[in-house]
Amino acid sequence: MSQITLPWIEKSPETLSGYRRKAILLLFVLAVGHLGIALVSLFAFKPGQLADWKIPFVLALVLGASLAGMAFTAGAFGVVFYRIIGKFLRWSYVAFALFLGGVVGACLIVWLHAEIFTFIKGLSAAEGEHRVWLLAVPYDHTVRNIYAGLEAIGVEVPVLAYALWPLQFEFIRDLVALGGIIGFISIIPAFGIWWERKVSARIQSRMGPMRVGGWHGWLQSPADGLKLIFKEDIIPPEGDPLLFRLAVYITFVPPICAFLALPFAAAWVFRDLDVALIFILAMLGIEVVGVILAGWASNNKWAVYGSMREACQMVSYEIPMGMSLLIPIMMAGSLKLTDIAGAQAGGFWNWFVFANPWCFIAFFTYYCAALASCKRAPFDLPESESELVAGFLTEYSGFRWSLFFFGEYAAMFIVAGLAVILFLGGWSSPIPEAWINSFLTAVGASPDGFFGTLARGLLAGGPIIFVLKATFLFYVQLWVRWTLPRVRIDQVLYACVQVMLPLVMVLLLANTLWILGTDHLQWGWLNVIDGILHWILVGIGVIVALAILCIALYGFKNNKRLVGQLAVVDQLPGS
Amino acid sequence: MAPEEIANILKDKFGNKITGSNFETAHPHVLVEAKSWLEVARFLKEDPGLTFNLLRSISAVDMLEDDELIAVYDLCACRPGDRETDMCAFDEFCVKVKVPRNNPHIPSVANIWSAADWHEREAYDLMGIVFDEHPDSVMGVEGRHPRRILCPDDWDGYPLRKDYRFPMEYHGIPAVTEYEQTRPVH
Amino acid sequence: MDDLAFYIFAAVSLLSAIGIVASSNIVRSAVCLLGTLGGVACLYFVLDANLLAVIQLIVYAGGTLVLMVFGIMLTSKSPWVGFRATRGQVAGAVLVAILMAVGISTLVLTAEWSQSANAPLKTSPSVAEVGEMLLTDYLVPFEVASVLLLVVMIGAAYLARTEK
Amino acid sequence: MKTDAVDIVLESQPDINVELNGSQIQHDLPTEEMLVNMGPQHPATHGVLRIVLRTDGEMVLEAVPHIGYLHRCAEKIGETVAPYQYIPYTDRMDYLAGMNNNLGFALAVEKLTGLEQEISKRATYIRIIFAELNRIASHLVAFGTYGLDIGAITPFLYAFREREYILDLFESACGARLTYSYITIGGVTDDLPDKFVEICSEFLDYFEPKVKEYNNLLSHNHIFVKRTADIGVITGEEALDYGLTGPVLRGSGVRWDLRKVRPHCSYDEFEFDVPVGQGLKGTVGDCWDRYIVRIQEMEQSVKIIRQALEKLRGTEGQDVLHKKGKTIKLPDDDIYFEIENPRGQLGFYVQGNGAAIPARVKARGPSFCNLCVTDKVCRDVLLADVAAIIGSLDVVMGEVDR
Repeated sequence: MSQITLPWIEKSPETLSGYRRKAILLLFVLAVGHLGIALVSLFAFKPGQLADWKIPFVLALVLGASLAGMAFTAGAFGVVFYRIIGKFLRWSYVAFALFLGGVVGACLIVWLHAEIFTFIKGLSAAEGEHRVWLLAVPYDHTVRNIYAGLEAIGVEVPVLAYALWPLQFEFIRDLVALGGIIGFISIIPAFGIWWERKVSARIQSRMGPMRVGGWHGWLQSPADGLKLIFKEDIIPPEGDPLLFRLAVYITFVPPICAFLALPFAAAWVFRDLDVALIFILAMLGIEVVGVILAGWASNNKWAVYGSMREACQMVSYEIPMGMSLLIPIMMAGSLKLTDIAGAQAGGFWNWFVFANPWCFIAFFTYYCAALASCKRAPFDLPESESELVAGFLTEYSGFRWSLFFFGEYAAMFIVAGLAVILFLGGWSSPIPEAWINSFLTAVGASPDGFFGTLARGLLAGGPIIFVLKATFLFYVQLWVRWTLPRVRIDQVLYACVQVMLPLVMVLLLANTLWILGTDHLQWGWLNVIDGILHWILVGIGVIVALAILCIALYGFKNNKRLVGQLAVVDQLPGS
Repeated sequence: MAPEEIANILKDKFGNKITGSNFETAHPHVLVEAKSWLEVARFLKEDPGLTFNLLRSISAVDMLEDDELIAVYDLCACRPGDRETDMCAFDEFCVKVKVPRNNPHIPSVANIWSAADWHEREAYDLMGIVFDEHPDSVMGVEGRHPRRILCPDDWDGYPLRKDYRFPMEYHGIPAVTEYEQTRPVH
Repeated sequence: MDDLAFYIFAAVSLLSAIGIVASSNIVRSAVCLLGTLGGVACLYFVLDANLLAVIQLIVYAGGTLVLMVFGIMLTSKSPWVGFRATRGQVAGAVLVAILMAVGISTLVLTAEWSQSANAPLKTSPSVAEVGEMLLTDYLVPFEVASVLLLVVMIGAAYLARTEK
Repeated sequence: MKTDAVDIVLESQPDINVELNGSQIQHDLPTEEMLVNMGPQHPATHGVLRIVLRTDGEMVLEAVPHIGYLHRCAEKIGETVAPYQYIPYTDRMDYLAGMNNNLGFALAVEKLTGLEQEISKRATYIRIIFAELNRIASHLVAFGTYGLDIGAITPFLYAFREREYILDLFESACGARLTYSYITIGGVTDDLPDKFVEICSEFLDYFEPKVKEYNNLLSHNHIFVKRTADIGVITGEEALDYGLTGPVLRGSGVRWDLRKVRPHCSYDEFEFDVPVGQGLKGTVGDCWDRYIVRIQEMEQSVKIIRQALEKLRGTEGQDVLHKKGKTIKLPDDDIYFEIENPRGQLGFYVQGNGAAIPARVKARGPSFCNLCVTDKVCRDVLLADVAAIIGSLDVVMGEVDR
């Protein structure tokens, strides 16, 4: 057994600090050099000196140099202050801060692109005159125009003009928005996996990950990802290597595509498709193809079992899922998700889930079917570890394996988000905006002032509310998974074909007739019954919410007792 | 029921097919000759007075100095009580069947007690007693024998026999360390 | 930009279409088919026909899925088992291909393209319009299609039933 | 699908394709059967059990267990060491119930040599306490892993949380947490540590309500009941025929427990019930019955331990280890002795020839006998049911292969 020796391990401490000093010096020199290049190239070219077609290259140089400079600076700081950074990481609640910051940041990026375009348009003095072609793309605003506009409002910063110039192209703005979405999607699995491990640990009276990153192991997911990247990449030689590789992407990309049509709030959506709902369903459907390919290309019997189960389950559960979704669509009269969510604004009693009994039941049928189509427990048959080893994932390892989980967690968030938009009022707050306004006025704050706007942004609805609601439904998926045993394949199909499908059909028919009676024919007696049932359902909703809150508080207060410490166990001589 | 009574019942029924008995021991038993063991076994199981319905164990013993192998059948009678809540009644009995070492053949009782299936396979595998008409038999060099259960199918010899020598290698895999190869095998 | 997208997606569709024919493995063919159909769906997106594109995805993705399942179930030996066409099958395929080529070229050549190129396209119909048209002007074809699907479902259920 | 391992199976064990006389499913389409190798590395087989399944889609037509992957020549070793030296080897048979294995072998040897009359009362009660504690620990593992087999992961952690305390108790008494060698020929190796009685009774107070928690969490869970009720039904006669013992036999409704019907180790002084399967959720003898019998037995064990702790009160100062334990010579005689292990009846056949070393030691592991029913029960069931059935038999491969 040969031992791996690292050169700096054998050195004396003095030499080690010498190495460190050299590294710091090198990093600082590189950082200063790159930042210098960036600054020089920016200030060397005043607006008007440079031909427009050269701008992209200059920008690339500037951007690259400054990014590299920043990276080197950060590296140098890391080397110098590693102890302090470690302490900071250990003592802070960085995980939640990062998650929330990431959510807000990603949302902002998605949303800003529209605002910036309006801003640039406002800046440009001579709009439409300079239709010059660059890279076969027409553009309206030259840097000189933008700089003139900036000068007009008193901002004489040439750098800003350069930075704003590319944002007039829709393509560039879409790229920025895509960056935001992909950032958000990569936060979801990282946070979701860590959170699932913490939730499961809590349910099982354990601690879960506690080491990596200090506070409750919040860096566990990145650490796992790093480990998975370095693991051996195994491709079964008897399988089909091409499809084996392709399957990962077919599973991983569609859920990300689905995010393009998922609105986080009224304007916070990449593309507000009028067929957004069907688009998302189609994307979730394509994901299955990847799973089947994965099973097939592995050339493993367990994997084929897993993918066949997935095919069975997905094909049958898409029907009740789609049919449950028809009910809120019918209520809103649109397939556009922003319209559907907009129709439920103004207090939680307007949410479709409480609208009538049919919608109420449809919410649960949708959620069950969504669990099944996301292959989450108790419907996790395609990868049921006690029967099929790991199902279609049996032969996968390393980073490919983790990409499947990226897809799975993204899909989990999407079905939760869909449920929120269609049944739980989307991004609208449970409290009507008017109440918040009057409350703000009552406490003496202006609704349009800084704090007033902040309060309204947080409470009166928006992407944060949406993400919180979706995260709660995401949490319910975890909760169910760690509580229930797994059903059997025949029971899964029985539940779909013999129970859920007839039920959903009845719901659909009943809801149609109900809407006909209440909205179109205006039958008075039916409207009275509708009102009574509506408030009963609202009452049920309130009671359930309060019950969950009480249980959570009880668990929080009786922390120790839930863990079940045996008081005397430390007195045993052996322990 | 005391073992003597059971032995008397058997002797009345089968006469000199019961070749001996010993009750002055920690393990009272009767000896049955190999070729009539099947009918004795069936009687033990099906006689309404005996109903030994639970075959607990078949222990194979190698008596090297007597040049014989013994199969020890430990039986147990589990008779349900009169009422649902009553414990079952317990009764135990032991039968030994002796066979010569060079040609050990005993009729299989796996059709009487299904439990005997794996026990007989184990006894064949480790001690080399051939149970004729065993339901899970394969064709070997010296005729049909039960399939091996713990050792691989192509294993040589019967490890629990007193004169067994551990093989030096198995399919090219050295089965003993170099130290053990040079040491005299006890 | 749209032109670029068009060429990319058209290339994807065509290359996948060649892949369907060229591959001797049924599952690989199915994957190529998925590529073709997906490419066509993307072309619809480029043309702003969102509903059509989405329907294409949801219907044909499901269709490909079922095809793949059948492929696996009927040739469940190994990913490397391929199939070879007999001479008669090749001849039939060539005949069908020639007929289709002739038909499509005739259509393309005789169509009045100039009209649609000059006149601005009507903005793509919204889902609501499509729905209204289906339930008013095209009610009969719509219902006929529904009845056909119902018949197919009953027939499939009958075929799949275990003989007792 | 091409898999080399199964091809080898086909060549070396031709009888796997034996025609079944049992129910043949009528097909309207010709389907192909597939051989699937479940194990020796498979999460549901609890170790290195290998089951070759002949499947038609999700249906399992035949399941043939193959064992021997953990064969460690325990019986051959028994012919080379003295009985007290063999005690550690018994630990490693059923490694989840080491105390009971120690007890079984110690009792067999003591009975053979006539030492059993000279064991002090205190040693006997200590033995009973530890055997019953280990029964609880073993059933906890059975309960937890059965949840895992059905797909519920949380009960496993609950079970291990409680088992940890039992292991702490064991560790305080003998220093080991898995392979104890605590109960030995002539008694137990050491007297109880200080305050053991108090801590043990505190543990029992803590543990008793937990059983209700398990029932709420798993036993009466609708999905769990649907997965286990009416699955893998073994009738009482079949169970006896196949030589099944322990909770598997009692799950089939046979009221049979060696601690009651032929008490060893002065179990006759104790008051406890023998739970049997009653078919509450389905048929008598299904997986659920076998499972619930284990849960109920844990409660009974708590009852026994409480009484034993009570009886321990007047016995302080008695010698817990007989001096002759290590120097004993075995007479020219043999014995077969069984005790009630958590998994069933553990029997030891010991033959002496006048020397200190036995001429033959044979262990009859309950798991070995319980496993042989797999072939019979796993016919025409679904793939997921195989996991449920194997789990409900609760086999420990260390004991099957010895």
